[in-house]
Amino acid sequence: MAEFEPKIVAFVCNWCTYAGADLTGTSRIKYASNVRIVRFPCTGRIDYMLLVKAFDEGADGIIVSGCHPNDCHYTSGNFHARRRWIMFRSLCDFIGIDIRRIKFSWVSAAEGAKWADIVNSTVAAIRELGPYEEYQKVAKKPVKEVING
Amino acid sequence: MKSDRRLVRKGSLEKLFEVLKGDNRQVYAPFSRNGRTSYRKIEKFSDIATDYIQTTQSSKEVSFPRTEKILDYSKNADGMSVKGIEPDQIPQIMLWGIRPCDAMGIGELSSIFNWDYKDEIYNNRLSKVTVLGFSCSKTDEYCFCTSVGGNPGNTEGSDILFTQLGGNGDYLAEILTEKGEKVIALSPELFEAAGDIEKEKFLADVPVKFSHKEIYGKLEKFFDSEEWVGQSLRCIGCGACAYVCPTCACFDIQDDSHGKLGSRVRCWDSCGFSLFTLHTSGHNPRNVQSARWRQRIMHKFSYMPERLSVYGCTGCGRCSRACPADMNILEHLTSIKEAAL
Amino acid sequence: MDELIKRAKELLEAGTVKVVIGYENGSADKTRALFAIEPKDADKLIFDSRCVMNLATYITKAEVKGKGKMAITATLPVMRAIIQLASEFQVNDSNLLVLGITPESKMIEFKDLAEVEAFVHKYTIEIEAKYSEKLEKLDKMTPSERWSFWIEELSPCFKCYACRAACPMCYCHKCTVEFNQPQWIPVPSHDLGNLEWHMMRAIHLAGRCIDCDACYNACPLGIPLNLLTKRMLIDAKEHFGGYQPSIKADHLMSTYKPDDKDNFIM
Amino acid sequence: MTNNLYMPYQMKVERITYEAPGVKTFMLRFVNEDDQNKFDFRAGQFGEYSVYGVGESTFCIASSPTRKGYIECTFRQTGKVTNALSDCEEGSIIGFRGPYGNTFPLDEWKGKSLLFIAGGIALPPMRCVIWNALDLRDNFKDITIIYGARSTKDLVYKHELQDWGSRPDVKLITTVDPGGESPDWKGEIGFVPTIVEKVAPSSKDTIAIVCGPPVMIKYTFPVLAKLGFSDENIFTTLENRMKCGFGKCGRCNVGKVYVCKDGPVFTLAQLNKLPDEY
Repeated sequence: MAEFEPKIVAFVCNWCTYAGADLTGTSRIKYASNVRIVRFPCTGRIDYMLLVKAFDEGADGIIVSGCHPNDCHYTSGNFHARRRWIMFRSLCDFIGIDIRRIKFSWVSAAEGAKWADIVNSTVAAIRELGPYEEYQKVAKKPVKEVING
Repeated sequence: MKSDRRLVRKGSLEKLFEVLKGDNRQVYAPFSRNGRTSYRKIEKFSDIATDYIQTTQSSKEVSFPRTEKILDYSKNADGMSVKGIEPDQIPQIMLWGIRPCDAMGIGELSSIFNWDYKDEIYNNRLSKVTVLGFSCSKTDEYCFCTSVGGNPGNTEGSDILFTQLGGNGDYLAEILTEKGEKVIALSPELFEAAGDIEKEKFLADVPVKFSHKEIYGKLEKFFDSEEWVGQSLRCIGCGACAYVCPTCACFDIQDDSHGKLGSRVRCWDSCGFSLFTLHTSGHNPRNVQSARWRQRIMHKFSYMPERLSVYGCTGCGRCSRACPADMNILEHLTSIKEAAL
Repeated sequence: MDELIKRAKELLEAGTVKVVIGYENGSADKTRALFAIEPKDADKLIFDSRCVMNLATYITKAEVKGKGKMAITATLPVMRAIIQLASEFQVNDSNLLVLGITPESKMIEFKDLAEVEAFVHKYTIEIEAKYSEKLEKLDKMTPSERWSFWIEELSPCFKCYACRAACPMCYCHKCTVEFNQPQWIPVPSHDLGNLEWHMMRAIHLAGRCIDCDACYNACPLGIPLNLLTKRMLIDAKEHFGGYQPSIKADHLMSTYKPDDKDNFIM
Repeated sequence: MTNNLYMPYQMKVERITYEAPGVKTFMLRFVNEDDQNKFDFRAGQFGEYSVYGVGESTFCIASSPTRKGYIECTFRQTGKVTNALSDCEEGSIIGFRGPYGNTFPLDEWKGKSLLFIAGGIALPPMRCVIWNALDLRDNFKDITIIYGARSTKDLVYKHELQDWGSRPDVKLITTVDPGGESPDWKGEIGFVPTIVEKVAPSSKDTIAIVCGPPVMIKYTFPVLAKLGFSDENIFTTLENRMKCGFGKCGRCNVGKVYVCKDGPVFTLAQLNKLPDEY
C-alpha cells in the first residue's frame, strides 16, 4: 500500500499568512505539498464550523494561521479569533475530537521559512497519527437503515 | 379470524425471546437509558425494560425510522447512477413489548402512507415487522386510549397479544394473525392450551374522558376559535410531541452528500416548527404558534378522520409526558369539548 | 405565594403590565407556565421547588411579547437569563418588569433591570457537585473514549430541538441549523448531524449560557447535553476570569484581552 | 424496488433559456426512453425537480402536454435547490418526479372563451395551459392574455410573447408596473388589476385563469367580479411548501384540503370555502 499522504486544509488570513506562504514560494523553499490553502480576509472571519466542515469532507489535519498579535490588518481580528480558538479547542477536546490534528499559528508576511516549517511539522505529525478514521467513520457512515442498534 | 388463545408460562418468555432472536431476525424491545425508555435492538433478555407504563418513544421508529434512505446516488465519469433501496436489505423484526395503543398506531400510520399513493418503502418495512403486543395492567393520568377507540387489552394491530395474568403471573397469548402463527410454529411447546380466562379483569382501568366523535363534530366549526391562542401560549414550538407520537408522519426530504457519493433521505419533521410551512418568498401560512398547534389537533381529530377515515391519535399520552412545557393533549381536548362555540 | 398573587393582581388591574408570566400547577406533579392576563388568572400563580422551567424563554416569544408589557416571576437563573437577554437588546425596562424570587423564596420587586443585575451579581454561577464529578470523569478519559461516549450519548437525539426551544438564549428566528446555503449542519438526525448540532449549540452558548439546565430538563430523551455548556462555562472561568451576565459589560466572546492564553499557537 | 415513489426520472437538461434576471427555462428530456413513453401529464400539474446532493424543489410543468417527448420548467433562483439548478449546464442530469396534483379542466372549457391573467413569475404555470389551448385552438372561442411584470426586463418568455402578440387568434396585452418601462416599451403601463379593468374583457361564456403574486390576485378578483365573472368561472393555483407531492409529508394542507392532491388548481368558489391559512 502506498504511504499515507495526509490531507491538510489550511485556513489563513489574506494579509499575513497568505502573503507569508507566497513568500515561501518566491523564496524557492521546498515544503510538503499536502496542504490545501483557503484564504480569508482575516482570522476573525474563520467560523469554527468551517473547521468542522473540513473534517467532514475528509481532512486529516487542519492549520489555522493569521497575523501575529498587534499586527492584524483590522486591528483586533486575530485577538477575537484567539478567544474563539481557546473555546473551540477546549470543546473539541471535550467532545473527543483529536486536537493534535488542529494546529494554530501566527505567520507574518515575512516569515516564509516559518510557514514551511509549520506545514512540514504538521504533515509529519499527522503522518504519525495516521488518517483520521475515527471521524470519517462517523462522517461517512451510511444512514442507519433501522433504529439504533 | 377468531383468535387462538394459549397460555405462556412466565419462565417461557425468555426461551421465546431466544428463539425469536435467531435466524436473520432481530428483536426490538423497550430499553431504558437515562431514565427514558425506547425501542432498540436487544441481544440479552435481561436488557428488556419492564418497569414502564409507556415507553418514552413510540415503536414508530421501527417501521418509519427517523432518518431513512430512499435512494443512493453516485456521480461518475458517465454521469449519474441512482439506485433505490432493495427490500431484502431490511431484516425481519420482532417488535416485542409494545402497548396496544402503539399497535393501533401502526394502522393509523399505514393509512397515511397508503391513502391514494402507496408508499412501498414504508409497506416493505412494515411487512417485515411482527408485532408482539403486551396489554396494559398499569395506567397513569396521561392515558386516554379508551376515549379514542382503543382499550388496554385491544388486539388491533398486534400479531400476538400477551396479557399478564396478575402481578407475577403467566401470560395469556392471543394469536391474531398469520404472522403470529408463524411465531408459534417456531416453538409450539412454549404455547400451552389455555382454559377459560377472563382477560378483562387483569387489565388496567382507563376511564373514558370524551368520545372522539364528539371532538370531531366540534372541530368542524372550531377553526377560528380563540381557544387555540390560549392553549398554545405556553407551547415553545419544539418537535418533541410529534417525534414521540406513534402516528405523526410528517417528514422532510433531504440530500446527504459526501463528495461524489450520497443518498436522499426521508427524515422526521414536525408541524410545530415555525419554519415547517415557510415559503421561499418569506410568506408563512402558519405564522403563529396557535396556527401550528391547531394544525396538530385538527390534523389528528378532523382532517384524518374525514380524509382517511381513521383518527390520528391512539391516546398513548406520550406527547403530554414528553412536552417540556407541559402541553397536555387530554386536557386540551377536554377543554375543546367543553368550549362554547 | 400570596404576596406574588396580590402584586400580580395589582399590576394587571392598574394596567401597569398586560401579562404576568409565572408558574401554575400542571399535569401529574409538574408545574407549567402561566400567563395571567386577567387579574383573576393570577389566583393560579404558585411558586415552589418544582418550578424549574426557565420562564425567560417566553419573553422573547412573539406571541407573548406581543401582548404588551410583561411581568415575570423570576428565580435566580431566570434573572440571569433576563440580564443576558437585556445585554443582547432583547428586553428592556419598557417591556419587562421583574418580580424576583430570591433563593430563600422571598419575593422582591425590582425597579429596573439594573437592580436585577445588581442582585444577580451577588451570586456567582457555580457548577453543581454532581456535574463537576461527571465532568472530571470525562476529563480523565482519553479523547477516543470521550468521542465514543458522546457519539453514543447523542445517538438517541432525534432533533426535536426541545433544547433550543426551552433555552432562553436561543431566540433567533432562524437558527444556524436552518441555514441551508451552505448547509452548515446536516438536517437528518444521524451521528454526524447530531454531533454537529450539539457542538454548534454549545459554542453559540459559550459566554452566554447562564447554566439553568433548561435544555437538559426539556430533552425528552434525557441526553446530558448540559455537560457541554457547563464545560464552556468552566473554560470561561479558567481562561477569561469567569462569566457573569451584565447589561453594560462586553460580551465574553466578542471581546479580548491582549494577554489571552496563546501557548497552543505556534 | 419496483415502486419507489421517491425515485425520480433521470432527465437531461437539453436547452437552457435565460428568461429574466434570475429566471431560466430548462428543456428536459428523459434519459431513459421507456420512462418517456410511459410519461403523461395534464395542464396544471407539477413535479419535484432535484439536484443530486442538494435536494428537491417543487414547481409546475411549464410546457404543454400536447408537445410530447420533453418537458419544460421555468424557475427563479431563490433557494438552495433553484440556485443549484441554475448552476446546471446543458447536458447535466437532474431528477424529476411527477406529475402530481389536479389539472385545469380544459375539456369542460370547450366552446368557451379563455381569459388568462398573469403576473411576474406566475406565467409559467399558465404557459402550459396557454399552449395547450392554442394547440387545440378550434375548441375555444376568444383567447385573451393579460400579462404584467415589475419591469420590461422581468417579463418572462419574451419570444413567446412576441409570437402570441402576432397571432390573429390571440389578444395579448402586456403591461409593466409604472416606472418599469423601457424607452421603447409599446405595451401598457400600470398594475395588472387596473389594466384588467381598463381592458374590461367580457365575462360571457368566459373562463378566467388568474396566477400571480398574492397581492395581484387579491385586487384582481374584485375586478373580475365587477365584470360579471362568477366564482366558479375563475381559476387560480395555490403554491404551498411541499416535500413529497403526494399527500404524505403533511405541510401543504389548507384545512383538510391537500394542495398537492386536491390542488394546485382551484376555482375561486373552492377557495372561498377554505380556511384562511394559505
